[in-house]
Amino acid sequence: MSFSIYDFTAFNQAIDQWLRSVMSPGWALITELTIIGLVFLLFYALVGLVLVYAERKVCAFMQCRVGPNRVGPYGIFQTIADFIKLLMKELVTIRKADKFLFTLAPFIVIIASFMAIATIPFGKGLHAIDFNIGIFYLLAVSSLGVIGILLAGWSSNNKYSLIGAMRSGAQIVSYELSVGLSLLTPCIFIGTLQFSGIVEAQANGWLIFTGHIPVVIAFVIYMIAATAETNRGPFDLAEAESELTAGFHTEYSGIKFAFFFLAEYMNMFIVASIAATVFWGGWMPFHISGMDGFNHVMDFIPPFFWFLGKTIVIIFLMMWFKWTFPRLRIDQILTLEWKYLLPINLVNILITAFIVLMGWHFVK
Amino acid sequence: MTDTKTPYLEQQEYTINMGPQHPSTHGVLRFVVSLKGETVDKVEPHLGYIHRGIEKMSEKMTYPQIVHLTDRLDYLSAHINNHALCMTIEKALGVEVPERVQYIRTIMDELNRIASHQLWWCAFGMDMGALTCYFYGLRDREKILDIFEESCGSRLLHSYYCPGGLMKDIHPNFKQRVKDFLTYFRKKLPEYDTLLTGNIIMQERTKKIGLMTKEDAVSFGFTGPAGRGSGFSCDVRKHHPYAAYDKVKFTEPLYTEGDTFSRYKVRMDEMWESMNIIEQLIDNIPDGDYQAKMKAVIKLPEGEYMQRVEAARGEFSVFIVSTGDKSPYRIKFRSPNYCNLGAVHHLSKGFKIADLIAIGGSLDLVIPDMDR
Amino acid sequence: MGLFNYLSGIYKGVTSLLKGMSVTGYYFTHPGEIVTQQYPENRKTLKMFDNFKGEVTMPHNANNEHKCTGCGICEMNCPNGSIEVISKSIVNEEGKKKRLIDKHIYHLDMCTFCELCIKTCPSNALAWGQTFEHAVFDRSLLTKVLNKPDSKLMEGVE
Amino acid sequence: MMNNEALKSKIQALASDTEFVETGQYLTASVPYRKIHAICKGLKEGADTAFDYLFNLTGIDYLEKNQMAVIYHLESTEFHHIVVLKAIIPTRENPEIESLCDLYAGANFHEREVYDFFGINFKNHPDMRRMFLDEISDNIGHPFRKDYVDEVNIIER
Repeated sequence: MSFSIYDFTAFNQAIDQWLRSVMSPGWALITELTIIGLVFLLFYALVGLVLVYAERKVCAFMQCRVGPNRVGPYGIFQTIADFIKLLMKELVTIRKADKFLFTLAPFIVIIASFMAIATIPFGKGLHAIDFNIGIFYLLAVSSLGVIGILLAGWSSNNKYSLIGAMRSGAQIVSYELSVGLSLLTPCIFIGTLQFSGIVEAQANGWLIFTGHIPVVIAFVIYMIAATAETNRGPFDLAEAESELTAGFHTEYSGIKFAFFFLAEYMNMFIVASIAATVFWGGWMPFHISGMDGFNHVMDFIPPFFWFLGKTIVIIFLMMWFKWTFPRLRIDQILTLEWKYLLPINLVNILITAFIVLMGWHFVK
Repeated sequence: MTDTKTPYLEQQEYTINMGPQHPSTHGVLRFVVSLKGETVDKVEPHLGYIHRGIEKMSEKMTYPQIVHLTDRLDYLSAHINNHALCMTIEKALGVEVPERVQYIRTIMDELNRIASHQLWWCAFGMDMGALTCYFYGLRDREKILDIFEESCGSRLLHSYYCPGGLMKDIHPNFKQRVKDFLTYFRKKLPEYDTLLTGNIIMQERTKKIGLMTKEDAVSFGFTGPAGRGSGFSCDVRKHHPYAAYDKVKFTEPLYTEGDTFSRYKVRMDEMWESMNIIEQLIDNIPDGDYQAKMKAVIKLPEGEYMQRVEAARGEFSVFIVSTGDKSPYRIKFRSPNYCNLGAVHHLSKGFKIADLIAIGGSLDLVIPDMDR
Repeated sequence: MGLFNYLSGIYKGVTSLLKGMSVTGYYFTHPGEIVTQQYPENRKTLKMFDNFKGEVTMPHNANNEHKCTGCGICEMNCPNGSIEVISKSIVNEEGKKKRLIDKHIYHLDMCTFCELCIKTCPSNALAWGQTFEHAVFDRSLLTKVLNKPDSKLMEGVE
Repeated sequence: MMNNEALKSKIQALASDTEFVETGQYLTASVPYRKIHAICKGLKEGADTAFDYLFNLTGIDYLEKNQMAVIYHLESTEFHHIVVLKAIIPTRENPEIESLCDLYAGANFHEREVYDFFGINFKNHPDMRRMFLDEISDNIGHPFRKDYVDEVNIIER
């Protein structure tokens, strides 16, 4: 494989060996965990800031505006300014709110998204942990966030929040199905749940190109379901600012609100990166089998940028959805899931299984 | 017979206060909504948060002074409100308004109607969650506001009409600007349809929601685009023409479904109709005075006077009881929003809370018009 | 038939969504359509329309003369008491008593821009000013005296 | 479309002691206030009158004559003729008149407004509460009456 120059496995192992040589294995592990945690925390904050800025600019351009342009050149420091503002704001607590749960809720939301980010491979060997049940773990962890939302809605002692939280609960529990089933289609093709395996299997062509129509259908369903899972428009019923003022985070302010806000963007990043990894080959460069010259040129672009590029395209798609469509109603959301996405998904999986049984697929 | 009762709220019910500060009541309107799950059971509007007592204030003011207060009723159809009051006074005095004034007033009214419907469209889109609509609508409305600003001097509260004519003549650029706007907006209006009208989510959200039969619409006095969406032919311009409306050809869009979507469609069609009306008039504005001769102090002869006009939201009428003084003994503004609001409970009972927002959006409520 | 309807419904729905996305996509890729005005920066080029109702002013000519006779018609016509005319009586050279304006006070904070004062002024002494940046930190700054200090009545205005 | 004479005779048939004023724009009928519901019912249900659209309802306070009045503007959506009914209540102390809510659903809000501002009580109204001033504490009176005094908020010039 020619992209070995960007292989981080050796680099990671070198760090590991050096750490083990200077301290006991237990301390080495703790140090490694701390480093990884810090790196992810930094990455987390950075991605949050960039995505908020990007969302503002994208929606501004779609709406014939220029967007933030006062703080720094082209307004690039706007989100930092906003973040400082949020840090300095008073934390309002409601008198009759359940104080403990009220404070706990944003942490659950943010921890869920933080845990999910661990499995995502940013490059070869560049992931925190490579479970052999990667996708399963991810689905399990990412659905934890709904607990935070439910808690937030319940503990705020606000009727709008409660309605928002209940909507969110119904919605996420339903769409969890579609996300899982649509991710199964590529898993059937590839035959593994491990992220590194999924990426490696797409070396000769991304799944969306090699995986017949079922993968395309699965991708579309995944995009819809993932948008719904992250509570983004047109599925932002939990917030629904024109109906429920701000839904489950109506009563939150300051840094607690910032947590919800950040978690929303991180969730968006996570679902986009899963889509990029599973359907678009993750960090795998764009290869056309048989054209070696072209493939070599593609290999020189670092896999990290491939990964980010794909993720950004998918995030842009999600932003495009949000800023174009009106919001659905709660019963319509459930209708869409149970009457359209789920049956299509099941049929799709059957077809996929049939294709794999007959050996018609390209992926080995 | 319709259940006209606005029921008292009972203690055990799950009620939420929608308003007075709520993103989609478009002002300080307060709905106390009783819910069964997500389903709306009762809606009870509470008004009076910005009641300014304009009718009472007017009893101490001279007639020309009242004109500027009518702006502040339905501020999105300020010209039309001015028109109603000025026509009432003119009719009471028996003043013949110059032809030029009639034409200009008609054009201004229609421009105002388009501007109002544009704002309604973008606010409706926003209520439905499509925020981008808001900016497209406002962008196009800006062009009309520029026309207003050039001729009338202000963008929202114009006070451009006065009893007997206009405050000042139109700006020389007026005709050209209006024509430019018409060509511009004829291109942009189909875009509205592509973005929102045709959208499957929007259609699913609005069709068969907020139903109102024709009989109920008549009984409620449910006028304007909202009434016409139920098949209630209530266009004052058609049935009791005023100004230059008898000189133009236009159709009254009527839909019989009576749901939110038909109310939406009526307004979209009305924008086209308004453009047609303006197009027929803009080249034929006759020369002449912009003001009929009026006395310095206007005193209406004793009696009762009424003038009905078609404002952007429905039938607006001014009712003046005069005792021969220089200020009215009693003045009453029949505001379309107030009457349409009376039907909100009837419209939204049994639908979801999200539908209540859509229904409110389709009525295009302007709160200062209710809280006169 | 049911299946056909189901599928055609999906097809129609998706195409309608794509059409909507094409509109926003068009504007995203055409930055020339941006209509935002960069307000404080464009102050130099920003010109209000001729008829713009910014504030009521009393035009003075080069000799510091205005046309206001102090008759008080504007004060009478103002619907909300934004105008106070304080006039004084002086005795001119011929020994006649004459009413002259002392202070023409205009409360911009109360003005509703109804234009009645300007329209009814018998000597056309008032006019619209074009300024629109009225924001101040103290409300009392919005109370203005329209006639300039030591200004006189223009010749030939009664 | 019925002309004024025909309308007059129709109303006369419903209430004989009706006075008519025809100088204004519309035919105005001063009807006895006790019969207002019967008259409106007759006018609404009559096949050739069909006044099914109440487009305005106003209260008036005649302080000098010690009277209150409620003015009804009726239109027929079928024939587009208009009649103005004026019901004069000969008292200012607890004036009372029949509600038209069962005939015209739109009368509900109009009557609540009149009740709020003029203190005219509408009998048989399903929900006779204040419309605009219900958030304010009681006993603030009825501000649109001519003798209403509010030293704080009403400044006489």
